[in-house]
Amino acid sequence: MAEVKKLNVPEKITDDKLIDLYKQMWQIRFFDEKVDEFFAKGMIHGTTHLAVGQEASAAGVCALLDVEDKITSTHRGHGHCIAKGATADRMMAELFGRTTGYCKGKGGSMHIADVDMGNLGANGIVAGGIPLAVGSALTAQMKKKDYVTVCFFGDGASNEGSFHEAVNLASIWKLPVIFVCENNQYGMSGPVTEMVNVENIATRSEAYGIPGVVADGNDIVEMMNVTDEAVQRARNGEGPTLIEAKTYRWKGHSKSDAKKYRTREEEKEWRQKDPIKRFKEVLVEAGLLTEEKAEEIRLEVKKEIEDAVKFAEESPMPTADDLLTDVYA
Amino acid sequence: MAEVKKLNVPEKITDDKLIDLYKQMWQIRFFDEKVDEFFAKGMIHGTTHLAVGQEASAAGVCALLDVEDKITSTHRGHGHCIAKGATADRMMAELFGRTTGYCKGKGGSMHIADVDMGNLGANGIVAGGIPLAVGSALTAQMKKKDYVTVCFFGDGASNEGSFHEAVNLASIWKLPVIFVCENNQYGMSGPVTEMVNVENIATRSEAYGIPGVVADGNDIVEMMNVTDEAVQRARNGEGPTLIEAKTYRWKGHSKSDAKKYRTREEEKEWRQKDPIKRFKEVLVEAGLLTEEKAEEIRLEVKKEIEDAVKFAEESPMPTADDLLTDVYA
Amino acid sequence: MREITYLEAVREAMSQEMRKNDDVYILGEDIGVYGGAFGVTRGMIEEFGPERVRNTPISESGIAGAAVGSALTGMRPILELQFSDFITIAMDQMVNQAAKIRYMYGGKGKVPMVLRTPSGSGTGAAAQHSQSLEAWVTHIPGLKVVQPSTAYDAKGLLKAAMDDDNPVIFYEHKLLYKTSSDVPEEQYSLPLGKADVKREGSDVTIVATAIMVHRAQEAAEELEKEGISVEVIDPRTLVPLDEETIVKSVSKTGRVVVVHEAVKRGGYGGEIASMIAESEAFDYLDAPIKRLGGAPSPIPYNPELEKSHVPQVPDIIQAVKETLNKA
Amino acid sequence: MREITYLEAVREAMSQEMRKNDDVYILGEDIGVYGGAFGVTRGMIEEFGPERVRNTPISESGIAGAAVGSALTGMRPILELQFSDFITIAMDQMVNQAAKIRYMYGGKGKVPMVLRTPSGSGTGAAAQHSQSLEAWVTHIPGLKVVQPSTAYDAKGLLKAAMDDDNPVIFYEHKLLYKTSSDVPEEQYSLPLGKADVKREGSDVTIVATAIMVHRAQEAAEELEKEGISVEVIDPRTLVPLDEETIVKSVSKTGRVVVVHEAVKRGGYGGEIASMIAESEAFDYLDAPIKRLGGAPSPIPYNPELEKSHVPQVPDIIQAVKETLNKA
Ligand SMILES: Cc1ncc(C[n+]2csc(CCOP(=O)(O)OP(=O)(O)O)c2C)c(N)n1
Ligand SMILES: Cc1ncc(C[n+]2csc(CCOP(=O)(O)OP(=O)(O)O)c2C)c(N)n1
Ligand SMILES: [Mg+2]
Ligand SMILES: [Mg+2]
Repeated sequence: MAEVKKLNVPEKITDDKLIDLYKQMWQIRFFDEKVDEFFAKGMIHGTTHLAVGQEASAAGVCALLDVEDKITSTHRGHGHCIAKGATADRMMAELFGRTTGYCKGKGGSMHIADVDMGNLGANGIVAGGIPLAVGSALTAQMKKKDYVTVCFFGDGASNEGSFHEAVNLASIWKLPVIFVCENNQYGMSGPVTEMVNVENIATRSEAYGIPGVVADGNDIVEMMNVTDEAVQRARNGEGPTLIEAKTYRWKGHSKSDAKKYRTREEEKEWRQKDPIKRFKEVLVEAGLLTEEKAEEIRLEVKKEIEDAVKFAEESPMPTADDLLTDVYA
Repeated sequence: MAEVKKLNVPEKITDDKLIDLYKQMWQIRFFDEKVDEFFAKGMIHGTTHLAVGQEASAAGVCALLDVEDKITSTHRGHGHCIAKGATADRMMAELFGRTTGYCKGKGGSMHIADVDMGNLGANGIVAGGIPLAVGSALTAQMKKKDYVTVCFFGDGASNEGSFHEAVNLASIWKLPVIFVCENNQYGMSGPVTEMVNVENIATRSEAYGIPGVVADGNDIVEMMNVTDEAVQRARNGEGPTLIEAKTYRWKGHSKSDAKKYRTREEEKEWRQKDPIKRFKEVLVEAGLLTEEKAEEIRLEVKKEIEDAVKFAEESPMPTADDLLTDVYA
Repeated sequence: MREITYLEAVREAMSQEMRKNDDVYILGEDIGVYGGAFGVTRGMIEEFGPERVRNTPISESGIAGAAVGSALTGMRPILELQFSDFITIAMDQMVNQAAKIRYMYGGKGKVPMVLRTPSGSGTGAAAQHSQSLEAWVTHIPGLKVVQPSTAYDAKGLLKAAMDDDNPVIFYEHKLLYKTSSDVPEEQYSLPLGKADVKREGSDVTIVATAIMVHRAQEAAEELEKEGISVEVIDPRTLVPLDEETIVKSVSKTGRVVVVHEAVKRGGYGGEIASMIAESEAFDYLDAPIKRLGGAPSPIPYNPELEKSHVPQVPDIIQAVKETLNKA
Repeated sequence: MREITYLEAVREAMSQEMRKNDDVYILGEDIGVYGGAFGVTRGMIEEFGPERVRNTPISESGIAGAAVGSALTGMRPILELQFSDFITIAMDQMVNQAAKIRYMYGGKGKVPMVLRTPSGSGTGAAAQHSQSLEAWVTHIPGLKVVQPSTAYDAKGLLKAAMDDDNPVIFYEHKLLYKTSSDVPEEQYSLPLGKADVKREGSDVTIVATAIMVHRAQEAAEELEKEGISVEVIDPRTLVPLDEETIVKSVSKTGRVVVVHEAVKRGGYGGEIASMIAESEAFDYLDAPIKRLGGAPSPIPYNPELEKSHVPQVPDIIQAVKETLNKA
C-alpha cells in the first residue's frame, strides 16, 4: 500500500472513522435506492423522499457529533438517520410498517426518530424541525449540558416563517445549535433561484448576526471542516452557525415526479459530482483505501441492506389494538 | 418674514405641503393625547396604543403617497390613519364605538381602516398586515396599476415569521411595496437590543437581496427623502425596499404600562428629539413658518380634536341588530 | 354526458373561470409545471402563464396573506395548500384576517378568495399529512366551508365558491380525486348551503361528508338487501349548513347516523348531531343519534392501522343497525 | 382558608412548582419585568431570574417550537401566549408537532409542556383578541385541554397540568383573573378528567365552562326563586372529558343546557351535547338538548354589541325555561 497522506480533516476524525464514513455513505445510498425500488414496485405504502446524491452532508456533519449530540431532520431524512447511528434494519422495518420499526410502524418514512440516540426525528412539516432544534439547544444551555444540536433543513424550508423565528431565537440566546441548510437547488419543484432573491442562503445569517458559511455539500471533507468549526463555536458558548451545503438530489422529489422543472443535462452535471466517488478518490489518493477494499465495502453494505429488508419482511405487523396506544404518555 | 430657504425635500413636496405636514403631526399628537386622557378616565373601552413621539414617520412616509397608494398599519395605527387622510371625527367616533366611526363601532382602535382611501387597516396581530401589504402590491403588479403599498410594522414585528415570508415573496416577485419598520426600541416591553441580534433591522434586507435603509424616524425631512427614493424604485418596477425608522414612543405600550423595562432618563433623552419641535425649527429656520403661525396651527388642531370628540359623543350607538350584519359580503 | 374525474372537475372549474375573469388567479406551492402535489393544476401554467398560475415559495402564512391582501384590493385568488394539514401555518391569515376583515371594518372591503386543499387519510402519508381539520374553520364566523363528494358537486360548488365574495375553504378529498361522474362541460353553479339527498330512504338517515358519502351509499346498498331503507344526505357545504334538509329527513326516518372521517371528538359531527337534537326533529327521534368519526389518535402510517382509524363500510352498517336496535 | 384571585392562583401554582423542580421554566412575550400582558407572571422574574422566566421575541411559532423541543429533551416548559387568539400562529407546532410526536415515534419521547393562555371577550379588545378557540385543540388527539373557572380549580388543575407528561392547553379567562376564592397555600392537584358539580339540583342540568360557570350559577339562583332546581356542572377539563358525571346528572334531571362563550357553531358544546345524545341519558331526556354559545359573527368592539355576542345570565335563564317548556 502506498504511503499514507494526512488528510486535511478535523482532528477528531481518525483514519478508521474516514473508512467508516465511506461505508456510511454507501449505506445511505443503498438504503435509499432500495426504497426507491420498493416504491416503484408499489411494495411500500405512502410516500418517501430520497437523499441519493446528498450523502456527504449527512455523513460529514454527523461525523463531528457524539452520541449525546442531537439532530433534527426532515422529510428527506433517511441519510441523517443513518449518519446519526440508526440501523438499516429497523428503518426498513418502519417503512414496511412493522412493529420492529423505529416507530413501531406508526410513523413511516417521514417520522423516523431515535430519541435515545439523539435523533429527535424526521419531520413531515417543512421547517417544522427548526424550532424543535432550538428547543433542544435551549435544554442544553439551561441544563448546562455539553451537547450540540444540528438542525437539518432544505433550501425551500428557509422561506418558512419558522426558520426565521427559530434562528432569531437561537441568535439572541446564543444557543448551541448548528443550522445546516441542504440546498439541493429545489423545493419540491421550485428552483431556489426563483424562490429566494439571494445567491446564497448562508447570507441569511446576516439577519441574525451569526456566521454563515457556504460549503460544497458534495465534498464530505469540506463538510466536516465547516461543521467542526461550528461545533466548536457552539460548545464554546459562542452561539449558532448557519451552514449552507450546496448539493443536489439525484432522484425526483418524492415517489412520483416527472422532473419537468429541471433538465436532464443539469442532472448529469451533478451526477458527475458524485460525493461517494469523490470521497473514494480522496481516500485512495491519500493511501487510506484501495479500489479493492472500496469495492469490498460497497458489496458488504449491499448485503447489509438486503439483510435489513429480510428483517423488515419477517417482522410482525401491528394489530388493531395498537391504534390507540402511544397517544398519551 | 425672512427669506425663504429651499429645504432638501423631495420635489413633490411643496411649501404648502410642508405646512400641512406640520399641522398633521399635531393632529396625530393631539389625537393620541386625547385618547390617552380618555383611557385614563376610563371613558373608552378596550385598549389602545399611542404613537406620541413617532409622528414623523407616519407623516413623512405618507407625504409621498397619493390617494391611490395603499398602506397597511398596526395596532399603533392612529398616526398612519391620519397621515393617510382619515379624519379625527370618524376615528374618535370609532373609539367611542359609534356607528359613525370608520368601522361602525365594530372595530375599535386596533382595526380602523379606510379601504376606499387606501388604508387597508390597522391590525391587532403583530406582523399580520405585512403579508396583506404584499397581496395589495401583487394586485398592483397584476392589474398593472401604478400604486405603491406601504407596510408599517414595528421592531418587534420583524421577529414574526410572517415578516420573513412576506418580504421574501415581495423580493422574488419585485413587488411595489415599501416595508417601513418603525423601530421604537421596544416591543411591548422587549428591548430590540435583546430581541434582535443585529444593530439595525434594516440589515435584514440582505436576507432578501433588497435595499435596506436606516433613517432617523424623528426627522420628517429624512423620512420623506428615503421614502421618496423607495417609492420611485417601487413605481419603476425595481421592487421593495426596507426602511427602518429609528424612533421612540413616549407613552407606555398600551393603556396600562408601568414602563419598568426602561428608564425615565432614556425617556427624557428621546423627548428631546421631539419630531414636531424639530420640524418646526427647520420650517422656521427656512422661513416657511413663524412661531406665531406655528402656535396658531397648534391651537387650530387642538380645537379640531375637541370637535372630533363632540362629533363622537353625539353620534349614535349601534343596536343589537347590528351584531350580525357585515359578517358576510 | 361525459364522465370526468373529481380532479378534472376541479381543474375545469378553475380553468373555465380563469378564461372568463382576469381577476381570478391561482397561487400555491409547486402548482406550475409540477402541477401541484396531486396534479390538480397540471397544464394550467401552460395555458395561463406563470403570472396567473403562480408558483410560490414554501411560505403558507405569507402566501395566504398575499391572497387575502390581493382579494381585498380587487383580485379573486384561489390559494392551493398542498395538504390541508398545513393550514396550521396559515391559520392566522385565514382566521384573524380573511374571516374578520369585513366585519372589523364595519362592512367595508371584502375578501373574495377560495382556499382549496386536499384532506383525508388513506394514502399512507401518516400523521402530518392525513388530517381532516374542517371542524376548525366551521367554527369561525366569516368563513364558508365546502366539502364536495363527487366530481359533479366539485365543479358546481367550486364555481359558486369562486363567485362568492367571501373567503371559502374548499376541501378536496385525496381519495376522491380519481373518482368519476357525469359532469356537464359548461359552467354551472351549485348553491352554497344546499344539501344533496344522495339516496332516498325511509328507515334511517345517514348524514355523511366527503368520502363518507360513498361509504354511506355502499352501506345503504348492503342494508337494502336486508330490507333496511337508508336515506343518505350529503350536506356538501358545512357553512352554511342546510339544516332544513337534514331536519326534514330525520323527522321522516326518526333515526340518524352522522359520519365523517375527521376525529370524532370535537368534529363537525357534533354540530350536526346537536343541531338535530335541538330541532323539531327531536320529537321524532326513535333512537339516540349516532356519530361516527376518526379514532382518538393521530393517524398512523401502517396501512391497516390507518384504515382502522377511520369509519369503514362495516362500521356504518353496524351503526345503522344499532340505531334500529338490530345490532 | 385564605382567599386569593384566580390570577394569583395561577402564579402561585407556577411559582411553587418552579421552586421544587428545576426543569420547569416559563417562556413567553413580556413575561419578565412587564409581568405578562395580564400581569400573571408579575414578580416571577425577580424570584427566578431571566433564565427561567424567559422573555421572548414576538415569535409564536418559534417559541412554541422551542418549548416543544425543550420538553422533548428533558425540560418541562410553561409557554404563555399573550392572547389565545395567537395560537393561530403556533398551531403547527402544537398540533403537528407537540400533539403527535409521541405517537409518530411509536411511543418514544414525550412532550411535557403546558401552554397557558387567556381567552374570552368582555375587555373591549375586539375581534382578534377576544376569541374562545378551545374547540380546535379538543379535536386533536395527543393534546389535553383544561379550562378552570375558579381560583381553586386554577391552582389545582395547573399543578396537574404541570405534572402531566403530555402537552396540555390551559385556558385562563380574562374576566376571571380578578375573581377570588378560598385556595390552600400548599400545592394540591385536581385530576384532569374530573368534572365538578358546582351546584346540585334536580330539574335541569347546566353544563357550563369557564366564565359561563359563574353565569350559570347566577341563573340557577334566580331560577331557584321560581322553584326551579338547577344542577351546574363544570367539566373543568374538556379533554379528557368526564362523561360519567355529565351523563349521570342528565339522567337524573332529564333536561340539559350546554353553555359556553365560544361561538356556538362548531363549538365544543356540540361535542358535549352529542355525547349526551349518544349516551344512556338519551332515554331519560324529557326535552331537546339546548346549547348556548357565541353569536355567528366576529366579536365586535362596541361594549353593548360585545356583550350581546356572548350568552348572559338572562339567556341562560331563558334557555332553562325553554327546556322546561316554561318560556
Ligand atoms: C409546511 C409544509 N409545506 C409544504 C410541504 C410539502 N413539501 C414537502 S417537501 C417540500 C419541498 C421542501 O423543499 P426543501 O426544504 O428544499 O427540501 P428538499 O425536499 O429539497 O430536501 C414541500 C413543498 C410540507 N411537507 N410542509
Ligand atoms: C401575534 C401577536 N403577538 C403578540 C401580540 C401582543 N402585542 C401587541 S403589540 C406588541 C408589541 C409589538 O411591538 P412592535 O412590533 O415593536 O410595535 P410597537 O408596539 O413597538 O409599535 C405585542 C407583543 C399581538 N398583538 N399579536
Ligand atoms: Mg431543496
Ligand atoms: Mg416597537
